Amino acid sequence: MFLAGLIACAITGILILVRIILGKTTFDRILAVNSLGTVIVIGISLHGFYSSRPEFLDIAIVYALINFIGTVAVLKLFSTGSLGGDK
Amino acid sequence: MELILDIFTGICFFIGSLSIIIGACGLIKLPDVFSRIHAAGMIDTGGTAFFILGMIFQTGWSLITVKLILIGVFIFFTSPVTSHVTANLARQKNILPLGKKIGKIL
Amino acid sequence: MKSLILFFILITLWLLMSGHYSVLIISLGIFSCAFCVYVAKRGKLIDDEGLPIFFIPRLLNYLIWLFKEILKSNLSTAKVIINGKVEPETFTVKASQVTDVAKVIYANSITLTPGTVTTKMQKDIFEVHALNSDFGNDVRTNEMDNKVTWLEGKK
Amino acid sequence: MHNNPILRISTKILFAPIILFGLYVQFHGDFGPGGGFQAGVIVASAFILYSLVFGIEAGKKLFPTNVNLILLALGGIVYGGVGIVSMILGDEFLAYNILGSSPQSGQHIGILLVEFGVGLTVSNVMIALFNAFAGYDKVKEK
Repeated sequence: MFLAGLIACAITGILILVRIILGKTTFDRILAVNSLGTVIVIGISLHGFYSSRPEFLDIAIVYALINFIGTVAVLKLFSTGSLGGDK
Repeated sequence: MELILDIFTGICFFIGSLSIIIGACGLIKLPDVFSRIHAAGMIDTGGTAFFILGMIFQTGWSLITVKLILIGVFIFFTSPVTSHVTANLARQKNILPLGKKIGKIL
Repeated sequence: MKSLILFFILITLWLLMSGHYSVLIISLGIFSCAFCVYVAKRGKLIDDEGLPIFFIPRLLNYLIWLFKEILKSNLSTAKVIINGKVEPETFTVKASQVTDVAKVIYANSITLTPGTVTTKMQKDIFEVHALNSDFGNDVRTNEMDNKVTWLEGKK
Repeated sequence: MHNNPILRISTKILFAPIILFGLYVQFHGDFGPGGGFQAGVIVASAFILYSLVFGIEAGKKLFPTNVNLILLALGGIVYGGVGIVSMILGDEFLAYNILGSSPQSGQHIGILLVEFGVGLTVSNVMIALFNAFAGYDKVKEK
């Protein structure tokens, strides 16, 4: 059952990678990378249950956190040209 | 009892898998950034909610459940923020959405 | 006063996450929570925006309604993606909330239901992008707006 | 980016819980996956989020650069200090057994202190790196 969920996550990941490669604008790519991050968070928690080590959930929370902050940072860098400005 | 919980988990995982795969298809298929945000929102809400619900059925009431709920709350809290910021900055770069505009646009 | 409330929220979070209730770990937890409150106070983050507690009594009711909406619109979005018939539209709506926090909750609720996204905010006017006219009508009927105003409870 | 109310209010709400989660990972390093390195990165990420949203000047006001550099060095000193204390007490470098009354409690105290030093250094190095990169274009303008 957990294996089936993991396979679904893998298929989704491959489909999202297609969008990252096709791209067109940078916003498309950032959006797709953010979705890929969410899928990986689900995948990490499922893998923790699959190998019966639910401590992996800590890592999933950390991944979700870094995913959020990374997306905000990349968006800011791309739109204003600097990380430190207060615009 | 175990069997019933397993069946519930299976149903939740099935709906969740369907939801994330349709969301990913939407990411490929839909025409522009603003439409694709809806598909990404489907992955973030439908997919995560059902997968986490399924895992909660497996653990029962324990401290692991708290962490699962924390992941869910965190994703539900940050997903609209990133979606909005992406859309907002795309609008600031003067990318206009496809389709019709009703009334005056900001 | 607000710092004390934040401290109690954080210590509850710590006890729920930890699962090890020895004296050493709990005292480290109290130290950690005090450090968090100190840093948050230094950064001027503890105010009505950083700790919005005034709507917690009505939150559960609203969340149940919101989840129902999310499920419904997930289903409709899936249908639209499978059919492939997208007629996107952009329009503006007016938010009737008083505080910034309630406006943010309204904008986030619009974004959280797939099919509608808030693309710009200018004071109390939101620009919304919808996947087709059904989703657009859902926002234009102002049902969600009224719910959030009720959640805010200042009118 | 603090003109955008959505980003500003989410940062204000998330800031304290992120730091608390970082410290939780720090002090539960010996029960699950975690420890000094990850905890340092999480704590630093909270400060980085603050600097991203409110601007780097506000970030430096919240966490001054001189305090940052002192704590950066202090982490290394704590790490080395634990080793040297165990050498003074008559054992090898970083042998924790001698620190407590029994070998087990000694190891517990030793691991906790060493991890604390690692976490302190990693978080401060992260913040210093971010400040260096984010302040780069301002230096060039002058």
